[in-house]
Amino acid sequence: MNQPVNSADIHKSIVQEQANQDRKKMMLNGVLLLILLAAPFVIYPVFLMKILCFALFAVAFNLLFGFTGLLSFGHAAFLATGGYTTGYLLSNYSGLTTEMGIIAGTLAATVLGTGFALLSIRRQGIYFAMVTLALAQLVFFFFVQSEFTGGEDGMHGIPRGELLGFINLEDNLNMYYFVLAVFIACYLLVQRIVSSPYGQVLKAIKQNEPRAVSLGYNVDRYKVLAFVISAALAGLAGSMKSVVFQLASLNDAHWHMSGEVILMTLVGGMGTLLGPVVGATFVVNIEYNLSQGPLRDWVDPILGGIFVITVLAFRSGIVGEIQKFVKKNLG
Amino acid sequence: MSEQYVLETRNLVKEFKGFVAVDDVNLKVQKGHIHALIGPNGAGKTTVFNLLTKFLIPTRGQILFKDQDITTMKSAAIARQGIVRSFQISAVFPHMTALENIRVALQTFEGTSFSFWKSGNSLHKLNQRCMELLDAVGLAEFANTTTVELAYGRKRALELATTLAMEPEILLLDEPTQGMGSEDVDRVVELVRKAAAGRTVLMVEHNLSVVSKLCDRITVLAQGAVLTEGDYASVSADPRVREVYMGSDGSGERGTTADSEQSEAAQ
Amino acid sequence: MSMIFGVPVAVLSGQLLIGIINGAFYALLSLGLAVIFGLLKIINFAHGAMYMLGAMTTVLMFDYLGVNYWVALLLAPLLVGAFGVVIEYFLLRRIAGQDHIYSLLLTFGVALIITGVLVNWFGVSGLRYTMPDMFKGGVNLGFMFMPYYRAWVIVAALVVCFGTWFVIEKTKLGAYLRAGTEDSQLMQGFGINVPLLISLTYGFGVALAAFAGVLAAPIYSVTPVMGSATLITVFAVVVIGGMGSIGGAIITGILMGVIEGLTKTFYPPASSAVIFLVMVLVLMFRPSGLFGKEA
Amino acid sequence: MTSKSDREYEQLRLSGLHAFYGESHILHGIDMVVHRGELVTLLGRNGAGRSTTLKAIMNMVGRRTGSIMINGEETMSCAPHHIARLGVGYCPEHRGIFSSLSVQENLTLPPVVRSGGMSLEEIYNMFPNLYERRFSQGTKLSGGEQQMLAMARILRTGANMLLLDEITEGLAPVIVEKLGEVLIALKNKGLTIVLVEQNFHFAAPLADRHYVVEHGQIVEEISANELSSKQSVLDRYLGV
Amino acid sequence: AISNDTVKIGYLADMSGTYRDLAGPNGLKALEMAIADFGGQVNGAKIEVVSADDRNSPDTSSSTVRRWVENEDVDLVAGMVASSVSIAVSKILEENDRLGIISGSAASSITNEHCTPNHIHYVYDTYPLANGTASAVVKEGGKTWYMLTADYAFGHALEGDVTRVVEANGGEVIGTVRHPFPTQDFSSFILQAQASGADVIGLANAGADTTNAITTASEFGVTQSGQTLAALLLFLTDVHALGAETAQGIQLTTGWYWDMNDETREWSDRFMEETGVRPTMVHAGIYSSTMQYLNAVKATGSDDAQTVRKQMMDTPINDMFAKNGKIRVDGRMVHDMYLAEVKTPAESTNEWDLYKILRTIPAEESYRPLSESKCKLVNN
Ligand SMILES: Nc1ncnc2c1ncn2[C@@H]1O[C@H](COP(=O)(O)OP(=O)(O)OP(=O)(O)O)[C@@H](O)[C@H]1O
Ligand SMILES: Nc1ncnc2c1ncn2[C@@H]1O[C@H](COP(=O)(O)OP(=O)(O)OP(=O)(O)O)[C@@H](O)[C@H]1O
Ligand SMILES: [Mg+2]
Ligand SMILES: [Mg+2]
Repeated sequence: MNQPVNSADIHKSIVQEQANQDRKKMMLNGVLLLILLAAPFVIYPVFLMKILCFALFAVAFNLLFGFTGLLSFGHAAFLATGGYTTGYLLSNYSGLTTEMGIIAGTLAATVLGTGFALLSIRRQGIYFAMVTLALAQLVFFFFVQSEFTGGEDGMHGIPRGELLGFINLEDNLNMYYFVLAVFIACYLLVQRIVSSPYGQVLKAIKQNEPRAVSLGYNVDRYKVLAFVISAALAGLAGSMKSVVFQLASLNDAHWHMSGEVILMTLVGGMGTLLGPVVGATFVVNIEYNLSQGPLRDWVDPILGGIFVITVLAFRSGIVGEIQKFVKKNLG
Repeated sequence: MSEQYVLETRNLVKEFKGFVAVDDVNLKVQKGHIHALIGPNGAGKTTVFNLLTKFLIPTRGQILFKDQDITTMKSAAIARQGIVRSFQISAVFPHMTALENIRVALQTFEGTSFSFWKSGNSLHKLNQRCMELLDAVGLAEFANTTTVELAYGRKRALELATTLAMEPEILLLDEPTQGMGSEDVDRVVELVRKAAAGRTVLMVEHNLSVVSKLCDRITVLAQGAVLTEGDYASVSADPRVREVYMGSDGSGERGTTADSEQSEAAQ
Repeated sequence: MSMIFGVPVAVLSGQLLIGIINGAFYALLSLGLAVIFGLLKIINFAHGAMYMLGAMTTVLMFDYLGVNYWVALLLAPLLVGAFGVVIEYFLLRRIAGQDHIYSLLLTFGVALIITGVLVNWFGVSGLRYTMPDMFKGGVNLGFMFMPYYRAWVIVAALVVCFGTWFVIEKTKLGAYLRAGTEDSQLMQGFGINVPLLISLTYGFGVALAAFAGVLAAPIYSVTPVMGSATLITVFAVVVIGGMGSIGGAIITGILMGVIEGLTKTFYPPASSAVIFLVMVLVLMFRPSGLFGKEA
Repeated sequence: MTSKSDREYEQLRLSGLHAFYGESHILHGIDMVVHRGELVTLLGRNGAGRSTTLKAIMNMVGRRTGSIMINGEETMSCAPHHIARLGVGYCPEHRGIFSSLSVQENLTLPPVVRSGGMSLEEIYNMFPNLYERRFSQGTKLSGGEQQMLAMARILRTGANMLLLDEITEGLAPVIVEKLGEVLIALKNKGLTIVLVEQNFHFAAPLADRHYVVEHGQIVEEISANELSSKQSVLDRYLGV
Repeated sequence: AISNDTVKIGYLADMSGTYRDLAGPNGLKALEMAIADFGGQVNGAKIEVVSADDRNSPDTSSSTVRRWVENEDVDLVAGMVASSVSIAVSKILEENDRLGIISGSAASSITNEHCTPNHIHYVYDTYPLANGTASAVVKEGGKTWYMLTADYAFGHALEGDVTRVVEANGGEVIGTVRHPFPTQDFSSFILQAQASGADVIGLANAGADTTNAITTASEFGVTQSGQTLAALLLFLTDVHALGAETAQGIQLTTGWYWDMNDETREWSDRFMEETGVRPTMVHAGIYSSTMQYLNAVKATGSDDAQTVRKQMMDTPINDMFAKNGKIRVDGRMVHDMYLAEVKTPAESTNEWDLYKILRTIPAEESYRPLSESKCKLVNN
């Protein structure tokens, strides 16, 4: 029964397999890049930028949810913090260049994320989700009552300004390529994180936490790092969004936004790299197109229906289901 | 003088809401020994393990590792010190391949576990060692199999290999042969023997044939307290041990060839 | 008049009493959530919608069928409970055994659908419901005017809460329920019709929400969106009590009502934040809530 | 001892039983018969499909084809709770102790399906550990105590056919010995028992017949009196 | 000239959320009624309508409006409720030089610090609501006030306006409690208001908060104990939901009421036929403003934003909605407001017969005077 197994062969096949996958990933990335580069000539750039911002938000969320197994129900807090901080700085300090404002917004979200992480990371499962929700609610109440956010009026007329002091972002195309560059950098970063040695540990923690502890991993620290990276990227998404739309509003801080990013991730396929991107594209499109069509008054019930159908029938999401199909029929 | 004892407990007590599960246990595990902890069900063996690895906090008492007090250290820190346990109930990473399971353990020594910017390919250099370990437990052919798909017994073997990958100074094994067929039991016995070379093993085991084959020293727990201690011969001769643990025929051994012949003869 | 921190004692007593009344209300709502989570491991984000349905049904039954308050008190929970059974049977059952969060997302979706449809049918300004005559007015307690209806709310809520607690913690049926949710397959293997038990439990949990809805109809603005704001707060209450702890939900409900009431007196702007603040603090020191069992 | 007519009464008959977990095909046509009052074991290596056979009888696997007759009644389309009502008691591989119930609640949980089960007192006499810890939370018991509880639990229900999966796992030899006595007593009371066992030493003296399972099929049937003559066959299958 | 030979109107409002009943689908009906009444075309150019749900989200609305003005050549955006949406949309309109008429929003900042040369704020804002109600109530003897304020910018603004007016008229605000937004149970706050002994309890909040506060006040017998409720922002739909029994006696300011004269009744009957409900001031305002817009397009023969806006400003508004209404340079349409009191059940003949108009507050007393304006279009 036990045929001799040549371990060198297995090693080689693993390396081979990895290289194959990397190549496939590269090709896929290349195709996507081409599409995204050409897109603004076909589709309205501001709308594309909206998709990219939400895609980045969902990618950030998925790093925590899909790859670490932590369901944060408070990610809206980071989106909003990024947006408000950047908006406030760019509106009030004309000396700042746009990227400085964005970096500051990202940093603010990172700091907040660190706070959230330290308070919540020891909680398990649903308690974790609820603590993050509670913290995000506190942040929301803070934003509602603060004068600088403009309360429910929102913050308006945020200047797009100039990138590095000389690229005019008032121009939609310039702005688009800037957003695209940021998005791609973040996407690649997450791709790298997931397959890195650190990513392996996250995977292990997600699958069996007590075992990871017994192997000597201080799991809390790994989770905190994942949380902080995720919060930073979510904040970056919020900062970019406030610059793109030149406004920041309470909607970004509301718990429904935290729910929406879950929907995006789930619809696209949680735990897959491309899933959140596809999911964000899908949800943003649905919401945008439905809100103008004949089904205008029925957007919420339709979104609800998508939730229900996804959970019942496509639990692995669009990308997940495609991967399964490919594996079954071609692999 | 306690140089030769790597692991020592002093007056260790664990109470659960008034119920004393571990009662004033003084355990001394000698360096290089394979030390067995046996005793009837509910004697407190698993609880002692849980105390040693900080999955539970002692009510009273001290735990020393190489003369250093580790009573207040955290689980992960203890594992990094070299005290590694394997679980009574199978513990693996279900959606990773067998090889990846072991690689995660080996990664602990790489110091790159927080390097989120590094390529995953940097882990390939560990594959060789993974294969050796898998081979040792007879799982080489399953290297690329996702762990959920492995049968229960193989999962346990994998778990053991993972534990060994940690190169522990002390290995804590909680019923390593539980749920295994005789074929696997023999393999695990060999494996533990191999693994024990150069390190210390503390194990809980109900399969006395395994204990008799492997162990240098045996501590018998009953109702949370140490009943007796000694080598296999002296312990198994103790009438108290026979009464509370081994039962009338005193063998308590499981389906090895020798035993089944014996039992046939009995018929 | 004597004062405590600048607040007259009479006012304070009034606020305490109001806090207890609201607490009883929270207790009733969080009890339903706790029953559903504790027994079925379903995180019921449709709970707010079910509460709303209870209130809406009461109003609509009155408007169209002339059904009075007392009948509604019985009928609305029954109807909504039956609707819950339908949801369990056709939707939730299909994700049994999956991670909790799927139930959260599914019920969130269901809530969006129910709310959205009703908004389109009935608008959002609210439906009118007049207080039953026998509850009109109130009694002057000296330190406050106590409407009769509030007194009734506290009695009704407490009776229902205690009854539920008793059945679940102290009876055989309760034991079946608790066990069935841990390993329903095995329970079935023992000869118990677990799927039926689960449907009925979910139905019962949402019926509790609907009961709260009926109690709310005369005193709060009845609109299709009335549940969504309440939902998050009630969730916080359940989490503080310890998800799934039946007694915990009841006690914490009352406690939070009082804490919220005191905040409304001493520092009103924080009164909706205070529950979340308490939740963060509690979970920092007791990871499974005040009365939750350690995982 | 059981009478002649009972011996011929088919308590359980599996024919061409296939079972699947999602995509994976685990049982490939199991055929076996158990008569009333018999104690039959299923032997085999890890992963052979013995536990799956028991689960398939209880309708607890994904998808099944073939036929399962209990007491002469076809049960392929029965829900699990129906099967239990036919007098089948199932003790699962991983114990299934309920953490939300106390030990005593766990014990009294399964409804009595027939008269003639053991009383609580008899059970506590047999397993004094359980008596001592009867008010603790079920899963706070030690591994072995949980195993006892799982076994004891179905003895109360009065089931007349027991499906037992690895009941000696993790038990101290004294207890194993006691369990052996229990099984013999049960057999003497006329119960039918299907035993999945790793511990051949335990099973051999108890069983009337042994089925050897490999790759989801019955590959050998050995009756107690053939045991010595077929020892080598058995050793080969079990990989000893 | 009229671009593309089409006058295209985009109707943007909350169609499915908390502000749905304010403008919503019925507002679209009102807009369509105006177009039909106008004859369906202007100077031979056809009139088209597109509509969208604003999802109460400024960024969704921004995307929609950008597409409308940049790709679909929409000339006028109408409707708009949530102030965040209105402000965001007005910025886009300014950038693209199109026109917007905001009918649903309450924020007075829309024609103050957020004014643009591209939008008009038509129906009402918080300034006259506070002004009208507060001064009237004080004059009638309600000297001491206790404010129940929604704790966000809108509530704070309303509270500030009221305090100023009350004090100017010789009254006094003796206490304030700021409640979180949203709040379901007001009993605590009502109790505090009762304990304060003030003559008047002012409700500086909106929507469900206001209706919940009123319900609770009635339950706790606030009016029986001699206190008056003054709601600063209350719509007909809210009062309808409360019912005369609960809401009786409340004083409020409104920009319009359906049962004021034959003209308003005639239009309201038609509206009710279409929708099944009586119109609010917002619905009437949408109708009126659309008429005003189309008339201006007709008169100038152009759909250019500045041309039309100028024409609209130059023509006083005289229709069933307003008498002698005037659009000021800051975009504020100023017109007479009315102090109303909710009828008692005995006085009310049907479910929509809810208000008694107590008095008319002249336009010039109502709105924030230009001299106090922070609008960039006003030279102060
Ligand atoms: N839930 C499941 N999903 C998928 N495959 C499963 C599942 N449970 C068991 N299997 C697979 O079915 C096969 C038979 O398993 P089974 O548990 O019946 O084996 P067994 O003979 O009882 O062995 P063991 O000694 O491991 O208990 C194994 O290959 C196992 O991996
Ligand atoms: N968390 C707990 N709370 C309460 N009692 C506990 C807890 N854990 C263990 N016990 C009790 O402590 C005693 C010792 O349990 P332990 O698991 O250490 O036994 P063991 O020696 O490992 O037995 P086995 O051989 O059956 O695994 C048992 O009686 C058990 O019921
Ligand atoms: Mg143990
Ligand atoms: Mg098995």
